[in-house]
Amino acid sequence: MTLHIKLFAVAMQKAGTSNLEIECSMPATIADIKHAVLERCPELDQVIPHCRFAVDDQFATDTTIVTEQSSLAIIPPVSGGT
Amino acid sequence: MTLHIKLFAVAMQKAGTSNLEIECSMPATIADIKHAVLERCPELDQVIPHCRFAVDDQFATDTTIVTEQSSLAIIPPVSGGT
Amino acid sequence: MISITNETIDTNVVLEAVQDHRAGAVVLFLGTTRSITGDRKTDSLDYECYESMAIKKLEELESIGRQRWDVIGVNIVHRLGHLLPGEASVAVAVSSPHRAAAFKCGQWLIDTLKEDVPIWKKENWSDGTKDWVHPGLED
Amino acid sequence: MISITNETIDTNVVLEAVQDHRAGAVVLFLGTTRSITGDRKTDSLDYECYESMAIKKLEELESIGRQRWDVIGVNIVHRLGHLLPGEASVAVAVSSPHRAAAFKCGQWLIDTLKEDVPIWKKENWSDGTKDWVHPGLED
Repeated sequence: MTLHIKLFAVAMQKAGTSNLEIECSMPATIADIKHAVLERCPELDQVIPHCRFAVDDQFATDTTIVTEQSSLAIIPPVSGGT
Repeated sequence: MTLHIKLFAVAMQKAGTSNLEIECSMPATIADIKHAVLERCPELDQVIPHCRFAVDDQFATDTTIVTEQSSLAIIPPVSGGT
Repeated sequence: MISITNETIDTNVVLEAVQDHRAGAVVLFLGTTRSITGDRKTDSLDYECYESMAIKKLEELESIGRQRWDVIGVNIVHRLGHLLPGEASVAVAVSSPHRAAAFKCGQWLIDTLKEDVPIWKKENWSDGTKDWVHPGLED
Repeated sequence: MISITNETIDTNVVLEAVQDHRAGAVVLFLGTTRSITGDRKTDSLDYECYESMAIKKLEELESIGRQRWDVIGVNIVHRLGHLLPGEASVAVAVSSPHRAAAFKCGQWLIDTLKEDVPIWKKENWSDGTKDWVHPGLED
């Protein structure tokens, strides 16, 4: 099915969109999603290893399970606070 | 000779003056001064053990030597900063 | 309390929100951007955030800070949008009965904000180039 | 810079004095007096100091703080005279390139000020009695 992933900062810049659509069979883990993102968007290959993923506004790990209802985002290293 | 000692806060309150005059033979140490203060002003006996003495605006110890030119003060525990 | 704003941060307002008759100590942290980084000059900055998550994370920080330290008021304000160097991008104010708690909590809040709150800064350099800032991610 | 004043402490003025284009962090500490201590209520406070020594000690604190930490601006303001509870009696502001130094220096300055700077506070209790405050010296 189609999943929507929010992108920010350099990830958005490199992908050219703030809302990446990927195809992925459900249920999936974040590791699966990462794989699908890189297939869909190889220009993120230098960025993704430094990013965390967020599921429903919480940081996720590679084994976090994603459902159709999950809100997904890629979180590059943050730089707020200065 | 006559020495003048500045008093503050509870020390001033108990002694009833902000400028205590004591007689003390020179040269003297702070220990000698303390002794002379307590003779002159026994109402400070509960206070003096908790106080530091200052000579020329620096904290002194019992063995600090006082001269005729020294500026002397009794420094009760301080309470600035809140 | 926490907030994300596009307006200039008014430190008086930030401080007033944490003042309390039980508080003997207030610690305020202000984060500003230097105009010089190495030998490059910054003309301006743009901040953006993942808003729903940033708000949740900031609320989580306040909640954990309150559990860990004896604090009374907590106020975290992060500014977004276009800033000039020297303008504050973040203010963290903490009040407490005793100062050690206010210092510790304030420092933990800004340290953790800088690790975990999804806000990003873009440097608009004076040479016309622009760079998103991502600690640990070299372009 | 350091100062002793009879006027209300204006935190904006205190902060402006330490702001600098090289500074990424500003830490401000404000000390205020609680209106309630145990079950007693404070109506007002009077602060006095041994001025020549207080100024020397504050200058010494700034000087040692600057030696120990990489700080840019240091501003210590202590108020004297008659204060109401909740009004700030002291403000310590420190700016630095990196926040850890500003936090550490700021905390050391207020900790040491409270040990070594000859300033004393008198509590004017709501029951009409007055007490000089001398930590460790019970009346």
